[in-house]
Amino acid sequence: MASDTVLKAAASPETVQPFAELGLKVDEYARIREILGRRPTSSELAMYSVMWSEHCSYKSSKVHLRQFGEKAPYSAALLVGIGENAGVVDVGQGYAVTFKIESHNHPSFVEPYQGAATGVGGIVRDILTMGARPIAVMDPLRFGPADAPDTRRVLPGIVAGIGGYGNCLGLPNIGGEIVFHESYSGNPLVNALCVGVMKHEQIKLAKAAGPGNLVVLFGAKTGGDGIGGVSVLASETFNATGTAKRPSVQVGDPFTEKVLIECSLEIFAEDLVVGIQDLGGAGLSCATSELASAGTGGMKVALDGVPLRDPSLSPEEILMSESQERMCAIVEPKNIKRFLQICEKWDVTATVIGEVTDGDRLVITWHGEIIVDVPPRTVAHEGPIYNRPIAKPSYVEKLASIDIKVPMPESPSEVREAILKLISSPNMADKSWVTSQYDKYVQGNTIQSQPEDSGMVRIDESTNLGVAISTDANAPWSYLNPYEGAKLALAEAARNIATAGAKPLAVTNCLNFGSPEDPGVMWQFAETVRGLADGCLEMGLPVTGGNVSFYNQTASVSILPTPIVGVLGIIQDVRERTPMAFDRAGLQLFLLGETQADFAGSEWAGIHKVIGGKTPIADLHKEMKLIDLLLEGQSIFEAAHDLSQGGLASTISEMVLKNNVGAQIKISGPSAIALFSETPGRVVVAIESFNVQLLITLAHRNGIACKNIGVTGGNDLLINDTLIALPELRKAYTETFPRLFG
Amino acid sequence: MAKIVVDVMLKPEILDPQGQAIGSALPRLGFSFAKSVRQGKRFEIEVEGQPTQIQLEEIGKAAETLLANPVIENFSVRVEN
Amino acid sequence: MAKIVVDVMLKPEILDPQGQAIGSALPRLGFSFAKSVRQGKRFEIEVEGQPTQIQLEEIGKAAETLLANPVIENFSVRVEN
Amino acid sequence: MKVGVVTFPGSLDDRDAARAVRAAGAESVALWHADADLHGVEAVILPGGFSYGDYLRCGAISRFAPVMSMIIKQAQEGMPVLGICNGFQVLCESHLLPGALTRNHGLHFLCTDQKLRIEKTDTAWTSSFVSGVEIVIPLKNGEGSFQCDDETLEILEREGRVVARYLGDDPNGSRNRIAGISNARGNVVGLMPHPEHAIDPLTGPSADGLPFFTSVLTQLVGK
Ligand SMILES: Nc1ncnc2c1ncn2[C@@H]1O[C@H](COP(=O)(O)OP(=O)(O)O)[C@@H](O)[C@H]1O
Ligand SMILES: [Mg+2]
Repeated sequence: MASDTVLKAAASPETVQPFAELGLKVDEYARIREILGRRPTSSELAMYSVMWSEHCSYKSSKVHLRQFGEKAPYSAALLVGIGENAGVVDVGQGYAVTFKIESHNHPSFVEPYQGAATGVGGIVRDILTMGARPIAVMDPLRFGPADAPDTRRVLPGIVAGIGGYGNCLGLPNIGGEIVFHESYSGNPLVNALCVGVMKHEQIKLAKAAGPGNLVVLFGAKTGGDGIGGVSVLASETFNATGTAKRPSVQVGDPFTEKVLIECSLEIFAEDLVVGIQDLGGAGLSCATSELASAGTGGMKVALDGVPLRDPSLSPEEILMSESQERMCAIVEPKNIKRFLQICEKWDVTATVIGEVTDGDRLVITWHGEIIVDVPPRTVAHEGPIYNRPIAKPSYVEKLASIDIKVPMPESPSEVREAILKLISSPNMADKSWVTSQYDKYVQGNTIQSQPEDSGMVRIDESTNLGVAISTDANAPWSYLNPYEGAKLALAEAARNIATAGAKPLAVTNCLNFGSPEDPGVMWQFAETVRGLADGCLEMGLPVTGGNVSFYNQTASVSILPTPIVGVLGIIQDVRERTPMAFDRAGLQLFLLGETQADFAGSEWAGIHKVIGGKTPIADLHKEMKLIDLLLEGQSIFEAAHDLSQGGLASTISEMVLKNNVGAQIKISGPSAIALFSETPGRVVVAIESFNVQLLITLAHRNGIACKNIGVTGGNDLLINDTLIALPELRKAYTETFPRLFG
Repeated sequence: MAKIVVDVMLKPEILDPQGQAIGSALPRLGFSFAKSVRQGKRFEIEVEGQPTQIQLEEIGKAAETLLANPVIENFSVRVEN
Repeated sequence: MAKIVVDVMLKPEILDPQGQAIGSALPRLGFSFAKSVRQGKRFEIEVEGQPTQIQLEEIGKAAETLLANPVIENFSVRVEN
Repeated sequence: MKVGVVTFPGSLDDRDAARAVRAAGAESVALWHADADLHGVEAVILPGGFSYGDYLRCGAISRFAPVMSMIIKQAQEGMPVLGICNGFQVLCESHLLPGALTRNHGLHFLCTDQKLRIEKTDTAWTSSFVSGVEIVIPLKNGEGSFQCDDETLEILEREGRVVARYLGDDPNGSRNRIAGISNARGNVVGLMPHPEHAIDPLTGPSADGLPFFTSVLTQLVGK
């Protein structure tokens, strides 16, 4: 079939076009006609539709996300901020680190293994695109109830996909989260984070500058994968009967990506590109229009030069294809020979498909005929912006006013049973059934990984400089109070890296929500962004990038608002880090921070299906003081572990089980409050007896409550009169996942 | 005793990285005959006696739910002697 | 254009954990007919025209050196239409 | 003392192996899969990873890499060769070692700190160990189950060619819990677990892996 050209489009303004099927609204289509002064060609329509989808254009979130810029704290470390493929921060010694989280939720529900695998592949290419060597990945996950049949279908596949892809790339998996809640039934969340490192001078940007420079497509050949994936899979409400959408599944080829990484790094090392962009959502439509738009504006591409896996693809399909493992580079003509040589060495297909031109039009031809002629900014950066209606849902006040009642175990046998019940619950239980499927050792720089509070990797072997990252979200809190929930997630992530001795430096985030067309969801979203921006301003941490995933709902039920916050920090000498657990008897245990009766949204409430109450109010000033204390006192801490979901009971259980060294704990007041409350801003530390005075002084100086709660040693966990032998505790903690997932 | 064979192949439009890797290794080994290679799975299921029509249908259902992933794969069931 | 099929199965004496796992999953899904299940690989090689005897021999050699590992696997080659 | 570390497309642990070689006091030389000669190295390590994606069978395609023909020839003449994980698989596919590595019986990729017993210390790669010593080094693979026919197994056991055996819970269903074997001469060793990830307790579970690399140094110096 002859393709629709610009000439034809100009001559046939009345042609009816399927813009609605492609996800465009009537006024959006009208705007495209206005921009072009004619109807779009079918290829132009394809490009606009994918680029103006929620996933690519952030049309519902943009007005809110601006706050991250407007309220951004000054940070001397910020080298590249929001807007590029990933943010970059200075970590000293000439190194720059880039990191980002992205979601791949809907594809992972449709095809768990491939969806999760390609989620990892995509975020890794974002990091590579910045000029960095990817050095680690993390995977915050959310699932429906652990014993639900659909969870049993998706979880093993998702975990295998994350492992299958990341392991094959040689990227250590250094952390993540696995949380179960019924709101994720039929809509699991698969977020993937990647971190990479480079020298300052190696930073690359996605920008096509310099008329005459060549546009090179390299990596895998283009096939029919994921056509319409962006608009259909990511931006529309998913309904479970959508079999027709299944062909848009993409299959990942991690071997090709591994070779692409090494090939690109060799190209970067010889400084052979002036701009580079990965091909992710919206494929070539996105790469060409973004590169051109960020550059001088002009670009010419011969689409028939694109190497195809499936020769029957139409130009529209080639523009929309989301075939994985592809990159697009802008190369000066004098460097092209060397560029292609390196690609040949790695057996990577590379093709010059166009060049940067004067002017400000992106012109795409198909066998000599012009099929696209657009101002690239209108495709890539000037999409529609919506100020969606916002309304505070009625549940918020209703739930906040409930005076919740949770079971309050008191006798030793009740307390014992309660602890075993808590730590064997799927959210609290040992996750090594999952994490043992991930390579944590590859690259030889992993200092900490699961089950530590944060992941930590060494970035320089001679100086022992390292970075730590933690990702956190507490969706039950965000549901009750999204503003505080976001701040509390930020505080928790920052605390989780400070316990190890790393200084928080920068933030990334992945905001997983229901439909933006629901004013209640939009309120949750707006409050979340406001909370996170306020929190980051107060803590002096810039948001360097992130991702928004809307339409996470099954039928009309939205997921709990789930803002995953990732905090990255620096540690000057990884040899000095503080582990989460003590390895010997005779140490003194202290609880830093105060404990209130905070049961709203807690695990203890969740286990008993108790919903409602008021979340804690984040005190970020205090959190920062706690972080100061953790960093100042680092040399005296033999172990430090934060308190979050599951409270002290969970924290102390994890500490004694890690190295099989018991503890004797004294608590006062109601046992349930001491053990299960989730008041933020708390950490358990272990120190030598001779450092007690020093700790008390430091804590006092920082205004942090500090209380001796016991000593380490023995083969049991003894809490007042409640005794649990370590083997029994271990059994409860470790049996859950193998029992559920085989 | 009969053997039921279930062949499972990736759908033609789905990328087959395995077949691709083999396809590009063959010429390096001096074999130049292949236009394309695709790799799939073969299951051999042994059953007592000649399988009944009902059994074959059951196997078809098992293939669809367990042996193959209909999202990305096609399969075929046959009796082999 | 013809399709040459190479089937590769683990030798009977070699442990096949995947086949076993499927064999034990089947009854749990309500399928109780299988006496044993083994999982192998199937390669589909497309060649131009009808394959010659020489080509078939070459494919046999490729199967023996690359597609199968004779230490643990048996294979068979046939033309399918 | 020069020890070569081969990089195939898809190799992952090549830098780690090189680091371990340096930590043992030798010079590491990067060998590329397409190299036709061995750049004067006196021993070779085939590292872990997923060479060519391991899509067909682990190690099946790498065996045909140009660099392998020299390695196979020199190994037959006595040059020390250590294959770790994917490298072990390549050695089996190359018929420098008997048997094959197949899917773990648990059907998952497994990354764990594995306890082993070193049973053979008269190889090029284990002479620094005391026979019977128990060590802990990472094990990480999806296809690490060592399989061979009964006759081969009998020969391996009778000739004392089992270099290391898994202790504790069976990680993968290997015959006789075999974690590593050598050829008859003792210069070629294949090992499923990863000694190169255990040269410093900072980044691994122990430093128990280092003697593999010092062993070959001693062997080469004493030659
Ligand atoms: N999907 C996962 N991938 C990798 N590591 C994980 C995953 N889920 C949990 N972890 C790790 O398990 C440990 C405990 O997780 P979690 O209970 O969420 O920690 P915390 O309470 O400190 O936030 C952390 O080290 C975390 O990184
Ligand atoms: Mg935490």
